[in-house]
Amino acid sequence: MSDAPENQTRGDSLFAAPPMGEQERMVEAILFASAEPVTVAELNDRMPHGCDAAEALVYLRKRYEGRGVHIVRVGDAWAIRTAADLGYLMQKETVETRKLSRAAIETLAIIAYHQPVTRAEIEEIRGVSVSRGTVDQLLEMEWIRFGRRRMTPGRPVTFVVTPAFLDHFGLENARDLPGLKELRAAGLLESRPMDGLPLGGAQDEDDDEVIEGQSELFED
Amino acid sequence: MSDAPENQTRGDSLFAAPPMGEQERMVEAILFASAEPVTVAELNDRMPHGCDAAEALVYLRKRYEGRGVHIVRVGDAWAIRTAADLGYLMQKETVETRKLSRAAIETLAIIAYHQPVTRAEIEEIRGVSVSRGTVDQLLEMEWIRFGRRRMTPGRPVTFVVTPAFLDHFGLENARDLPGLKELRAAGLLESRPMDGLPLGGAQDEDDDEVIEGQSELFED
Amino acid sequence: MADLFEEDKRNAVEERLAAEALIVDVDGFEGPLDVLLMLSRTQKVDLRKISVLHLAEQYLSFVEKAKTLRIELAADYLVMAAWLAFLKSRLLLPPDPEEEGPSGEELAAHLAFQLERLQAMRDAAAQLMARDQMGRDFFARGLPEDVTRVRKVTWSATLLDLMQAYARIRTKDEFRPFVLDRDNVFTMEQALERMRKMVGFAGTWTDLVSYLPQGWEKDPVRRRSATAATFAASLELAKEGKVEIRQSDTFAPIQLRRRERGHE
Repeated sequence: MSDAPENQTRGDSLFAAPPMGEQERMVEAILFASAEPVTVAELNDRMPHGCDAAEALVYLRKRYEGRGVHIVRVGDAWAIRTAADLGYLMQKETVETRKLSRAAIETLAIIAYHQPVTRAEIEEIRGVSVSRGTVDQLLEMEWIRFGRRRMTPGRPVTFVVTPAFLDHFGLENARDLPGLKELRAAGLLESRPMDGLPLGGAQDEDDDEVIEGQSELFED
Repeated sequence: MSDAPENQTRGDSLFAAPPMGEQERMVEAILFASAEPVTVAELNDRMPHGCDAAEALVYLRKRYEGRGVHIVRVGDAWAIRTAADLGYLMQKETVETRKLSRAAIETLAIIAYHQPVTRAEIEEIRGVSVSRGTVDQLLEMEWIRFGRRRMTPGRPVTFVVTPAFLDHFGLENARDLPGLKELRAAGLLESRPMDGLPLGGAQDEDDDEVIEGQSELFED
Repeated sequence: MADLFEEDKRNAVEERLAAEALIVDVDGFEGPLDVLLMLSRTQKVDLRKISVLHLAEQYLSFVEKAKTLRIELAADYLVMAAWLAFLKSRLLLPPDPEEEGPSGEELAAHLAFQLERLQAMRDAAAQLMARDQMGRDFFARGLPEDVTRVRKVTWSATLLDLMQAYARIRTKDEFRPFVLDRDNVFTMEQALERMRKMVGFAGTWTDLVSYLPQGWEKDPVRRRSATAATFAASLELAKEGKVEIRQSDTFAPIQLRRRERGHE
């Protein structure tokens, strides 16, 4: 250690400094309890006269090498921090399963049955406008993605379903989706009459949806 | 290390648990990161599958013996706290605790030593009625909480001390209260009701509780 | 000997100070039991060996002194005084075998127990407060790292949900006849009106198609609608006896002509 002369000069002072092991304990306790990083000057200030916080820090730092926490330098101050490789322990993952909203599932169904389909077409079919959040959510879930642009005025983007979508619903292909006839045969079209009122509307969370005229999209 | 057979059994599980040294680091990181005590269950929950936090704690505790910070037990949870002999270095961190009245301190001690204890019992011991403010203050500090109702006429509530109380006074356990054994041996933790004594505030309280034998909370 | 004397003297001083203190400072006491405990300390014996009789006398004189100093004592101090006077008489008089309830000795023993227990709790409280305390002697982590809660939401939807959603939309479509696009519909009323004007000129068999309105022949949707309306209108006219209709074969062109009244 090259600090021997240093110690000697300090040895001249009236009170002998505590042993280095003690000083290390002190630095450890102060760094632990402090709400913010502590500078060497402050450490020396708080420790008994004659202590050498900088040297104690060297030992303490070595002691924590490879441990779950490290002594790290933050600017010109020091702090105890979690070892970077254990950062994942500081996260608590809670998995929540939520039911997809009606607007989202309808939009998804339209994309699946009519892909590639533009937003305007989805809105025409649903009879209500599609909120940005709904499309974003489906994109984020990676159940839909952008398809080719439609070669019509405005070159609107289209949406198509993804392999992740097919995977989730156990489909090999979007064409495997049951057709209207099968839906009817399965009793899925036996819904009650609508009195001309849109079914969705009220429960949809995108409440600003505008009801629009129905088009002839199903004449394919 | 005597944990070899333990590790072997654990090796049978589908996923091999990380080596004990790693587990120790994990526990270290989690305890360092938390100001509150962390239960073994929560540790195991946050650590990878197959870890044994309880065992890792044994090693970690030993590692920090004599250091500036210690691994301490608080009820069924664990925490890192600075060594008490270094408290003088922490003037900056010292929190001014609200000065507790003599009544509050006595009431707290009675609850700690006699728990679960009803208000009438506290009053019988102190010979005066317990003011609402005193109980409220202790509840607010989270040093006491309501325990189970006593299965006696009127079903009075009882009070017990909390883990925060244990943490504050550096107690592993309510059984570690100073002098508890001696007090019990001397019969001073018993309730010995006797009619005709003009003591206790029970009569001026709404709950004219029947004082009965102390339950054996500390016998577990 | 000298020590004993010294101690007695000191005790006397302490006792006097204590007595003064309690009289001057009666509000500082937490009830009669607190006073009794304080007084019992002047007996300088183990609380287990305390003379309850003597204690009762001490207490009664305390109350007397308080009265002479016109210190208002709370009711429970007076209740205690009355009870201790009763206890004193019990302890002094031989036990009455007729008397029910606990004996004087039992009551005295219980009072002594209560004093001892209160003292024990005070000692325990003092020991507790003398312990190292968090935030004063030892400290928790000053810079805790929050556990970030990563909330992972998985959205659930089944194939059935998907199909039902689609079915719902399609059903909605089927039940919306009232908002049909009128531009592409040629109603029977329109056809009838048009044909009434035209049949007067149809002396010979003419194809029904030639009665379709202008601009409705090309677009299949419009054509279908116009054809159906015109056909329905011609049936209506036939019913009225205005026209005759014929079709030579299945799917052959439908022809019509004006019905001459005189032919009948």
